[in-house]
Amino acid sequence: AAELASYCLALGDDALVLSHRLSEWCSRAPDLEEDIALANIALDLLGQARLLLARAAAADPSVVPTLPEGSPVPPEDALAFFRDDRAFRNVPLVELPNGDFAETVCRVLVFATHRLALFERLAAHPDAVLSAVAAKGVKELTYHRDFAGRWFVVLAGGTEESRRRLEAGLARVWAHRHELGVDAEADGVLAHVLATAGVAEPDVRPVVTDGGHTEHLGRMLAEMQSVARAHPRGLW
Amino acid sequence: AAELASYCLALGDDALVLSHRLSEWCSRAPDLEEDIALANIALDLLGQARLLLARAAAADPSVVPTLPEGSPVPPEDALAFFRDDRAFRNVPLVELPNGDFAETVCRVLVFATHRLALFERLAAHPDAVLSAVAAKGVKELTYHRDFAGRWFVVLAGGTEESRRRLEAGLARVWAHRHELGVDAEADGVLAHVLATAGVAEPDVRPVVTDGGHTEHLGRMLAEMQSVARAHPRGLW
Amino acid sequence: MTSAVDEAQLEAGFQATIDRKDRIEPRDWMPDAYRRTLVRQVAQHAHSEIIGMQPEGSWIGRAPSLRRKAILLAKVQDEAGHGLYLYSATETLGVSRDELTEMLISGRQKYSSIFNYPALSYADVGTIGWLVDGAAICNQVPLCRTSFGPYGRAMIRICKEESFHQRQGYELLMTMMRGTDEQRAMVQESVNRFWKPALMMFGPPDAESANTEQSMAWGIKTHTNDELRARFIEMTAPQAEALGVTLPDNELDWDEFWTVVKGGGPCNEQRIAHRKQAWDDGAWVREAAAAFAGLDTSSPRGSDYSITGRQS
Amino acid sequence: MTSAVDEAQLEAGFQATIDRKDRIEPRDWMPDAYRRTLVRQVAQHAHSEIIGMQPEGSWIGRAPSLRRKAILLAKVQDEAGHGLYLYSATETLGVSRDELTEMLISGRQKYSSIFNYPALSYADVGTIGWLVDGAAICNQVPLCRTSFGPYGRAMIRICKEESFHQRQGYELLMTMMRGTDEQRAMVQESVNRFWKPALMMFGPPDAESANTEQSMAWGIKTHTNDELRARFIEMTAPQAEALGVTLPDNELDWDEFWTVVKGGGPCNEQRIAHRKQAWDDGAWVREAAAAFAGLDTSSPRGSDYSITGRQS
Repeated sequence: AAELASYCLALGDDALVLSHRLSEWCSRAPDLEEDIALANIALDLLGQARLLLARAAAADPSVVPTLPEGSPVPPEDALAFFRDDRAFRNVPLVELPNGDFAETVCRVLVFATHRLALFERLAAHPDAVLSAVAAKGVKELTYHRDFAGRWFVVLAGGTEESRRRLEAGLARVWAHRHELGVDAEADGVLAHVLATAGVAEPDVRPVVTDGGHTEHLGRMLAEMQSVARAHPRGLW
Repeated sequence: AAELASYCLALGDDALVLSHRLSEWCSRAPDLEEDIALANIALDLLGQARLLLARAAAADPSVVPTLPEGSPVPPEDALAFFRDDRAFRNVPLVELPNGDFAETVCRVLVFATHRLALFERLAAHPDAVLSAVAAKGVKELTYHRDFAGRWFVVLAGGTEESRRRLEAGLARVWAHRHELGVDAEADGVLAHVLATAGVAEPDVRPVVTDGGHTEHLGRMLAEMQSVARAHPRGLW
Repeated sequence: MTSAVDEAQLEAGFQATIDRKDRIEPRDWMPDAYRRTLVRQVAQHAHSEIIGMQPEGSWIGRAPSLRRKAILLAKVQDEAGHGLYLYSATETLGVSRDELTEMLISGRQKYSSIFNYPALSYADVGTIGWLVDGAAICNQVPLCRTSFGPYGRAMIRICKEESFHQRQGYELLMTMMRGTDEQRAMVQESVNRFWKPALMMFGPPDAESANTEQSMAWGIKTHTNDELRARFIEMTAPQAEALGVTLPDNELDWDEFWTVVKGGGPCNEQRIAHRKQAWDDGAWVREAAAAFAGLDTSSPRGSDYSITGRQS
Repeated sequence: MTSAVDEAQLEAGFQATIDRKDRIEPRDWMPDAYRRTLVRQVAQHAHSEIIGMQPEGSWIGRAPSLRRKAILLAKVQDEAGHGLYLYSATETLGVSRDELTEMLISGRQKYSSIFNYPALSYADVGTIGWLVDGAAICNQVPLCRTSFGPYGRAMIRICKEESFHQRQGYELLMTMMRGTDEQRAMVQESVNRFWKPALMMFGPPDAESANTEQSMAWGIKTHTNDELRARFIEMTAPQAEALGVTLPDNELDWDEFWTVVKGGGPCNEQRIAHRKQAWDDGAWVREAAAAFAGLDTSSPRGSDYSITGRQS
């Protein structure tokens, strides 16, 4: 149960943190269609995060931070809003600042491709809740990957500037790709997208992160947790 | 005593909030000399804030937020880190994001000029603590004003771009100038600086703020208070 | 070129369509002044949706529960959607979204002044839903029967979603009122700040409203500002009582209203600067999409290109 | 042009100066290789001070007390000051600050690899002071007697300030250890992360250190890496005990060291991007100052121009 909780936390934190980053695009995207699409992806990931954090809390209640007695905060929120950054299990890739639209496209492409390959396998997981989350997620992640993949091809074939930005964004994302693990299925899909776009695989050294976090997560959580922590007995 | 406390809070919050904004320049200024100078100004204002918040707490302990029993947080920190944004008494001018270096120069110029004129008078205030803070502040604020005034003249007479940025920054600051009150002495000094630089007084409509705050303060405090609030019984 | 006689005939047909409560459609003849008034009104409405994303949007990152974060993000996303329908409606009148955005950014077109007030606490998210969306609905429900077809149809969809948002806002406030003393104080303080600006959303008193008469004759407007304002106050009073908050009085400061309309509100500059920044930052993306589409001019969004052929 | 005989004579005089522990001054003759080595070393040191502002600087906005905020801001400001002295020392060797900054940003010159590790909690502010500044002092105290005058004099001033920073860092950790269980855990976790990277600050083991021998002959370096590392461990162990934290073992992963040196550390890209952004954002200001100064070329900072004539 502790192992399942820990696994669900890692998957849930990835979704929660990337959802937060994507929601930062809200009212700032290149056009309304992209504003709406990025919010959709953020909402899907937030939904995945809620189910996964709740599953983690149910599987192993000891992962949930202790709150003041009488606090009405449900476990999913205790995990999201009352855990210190060092207790978060997400990969650093999802906590990096957004960068420009090209970098966001690259991050969503790489993240969704890996997560989709994983969720396709997890749909057969013995835990009924996790397998259901994965099965639902497959549909969502397919949309995320295809949204990002289409824009990847467009930016690669658009203007000189869009191609330059795309390649720079891809290099930054690629340096964190190893955090998502080795996955032949994802490799194949990404190779296909890059080939379609005529973009070479970046020649970058993987960033050493050793399972730790970047300086960006603490800042993100300072914002994200501010209202919840100011009102630990609040009802929302 | 309540009146003195409220007055010291307003003066202290102005200093605290502007100090925080100026400290955001740290490691980001146009060159090392300006990095050091802006940090100096931030440190002076932080010093003023500490004395003024402590004076407010001593004059009227009811202004200090209640902390969990046994919390070791001193009154100046309780006021800085455990008050909600709505309880802050600073003018909106100081909470606006920094903008570029020109806008920062304009804000420091206008703020320090007004505060200097005020502190020169407050040096004769019947409250011994307040008058001492003011007397010490006069020297500091003179430096702040002259630093900003020199750069004001340089940017006005530098390049086309620096002049354009200076005028834009001045207009943004000027729209909040009324928050600092009417002060003939400050008017005179600012008119002199503008004349020396050959910059016309901006023709801008004063922003209606009605003693309230902008959306920026809440965000600033979310960051500033995050560690203190995560450890209400912490010793630092 | 249309002769004066033809024009009179066309105008008579146009007015007859309106008088029998039928819709004017984009391809129908319409007087230039009607078209101009509509473009101005629909664009202003679209801009309000887009600028209106900002005050609430600034709280998405600080929403205090995951459920509230999802609700708020979805709501702000809906506002983008409303902006999209309404810009599409103006496109049927021959004005593109790019042109309208430039007019918004340059200050030549306005948006609802309510969004020049700041959102200062999480209670404001609830209050904006309850009072601001509530006032918007009062203004907009009659517009579902407005004479211009695309606008009326957009309004039907928008009003439905706005009612949902209003209920969500009210529900947030209700929940907070059941919480701590601090939360109750936040709600009351928020209502204190938003009440009068919300009442001013209906526009100046009828005696000072320049465009009302012609707009009513054209079926663009169906009730006067003061009628709608009174209806809103009547609707809201019992809701406030059920919530347990006190509404401020209804004395409005019209000087403040005009100051804010003319650019002197607390957030006018911030809102436009935010929008301009997003628009400018996105220019290279829009250019890339246009270049990619080439002569086709369709944007990638519209294409059904699939990377892997496995799209569900 | 100097003949071979003259050159041998000059070199002999140069070495004699070094051997009697006198300083080489900027106007003295020096071998090109000595100058190049010095520029590389002093510039790397200057860059380390400037890049070193970032990990701690990112906590100024979140310092948990006003006193700590003042201490931290002043400390990071001191680092800017150290950078300034050291860039001035390289200027006496004929290389300008602008050139050096371009070399830093383009990756042609390095900075201490320790700053490619992230500062992840407020305890890190203390640990950086205690261990990182502590290791720096061990490295730098011998450099106060280094053969190049401007460098040695800068080091005297810097070492004095660094000792002060080290004590402040240790004092923060001591205070936190007297706080809550969570704070004690933060301190231990922070020490766990920084211990080995701090030990690597002394550079690779002597056997693999390419430049040590020549640098020692020139009086630029006075102790080997391993000697200094051992001295630091010896000094630190009792401090750790007094603090109540456990130091990890001293097994170092030199592959990680080289990965980080070559750009693959957790923060290499972030640090350079931050510095480049600040430098690029400030370009128009530096240009304006140069234009204003005109033929005079003095920057406004240096001028004693007073706006009101009332400067104290």
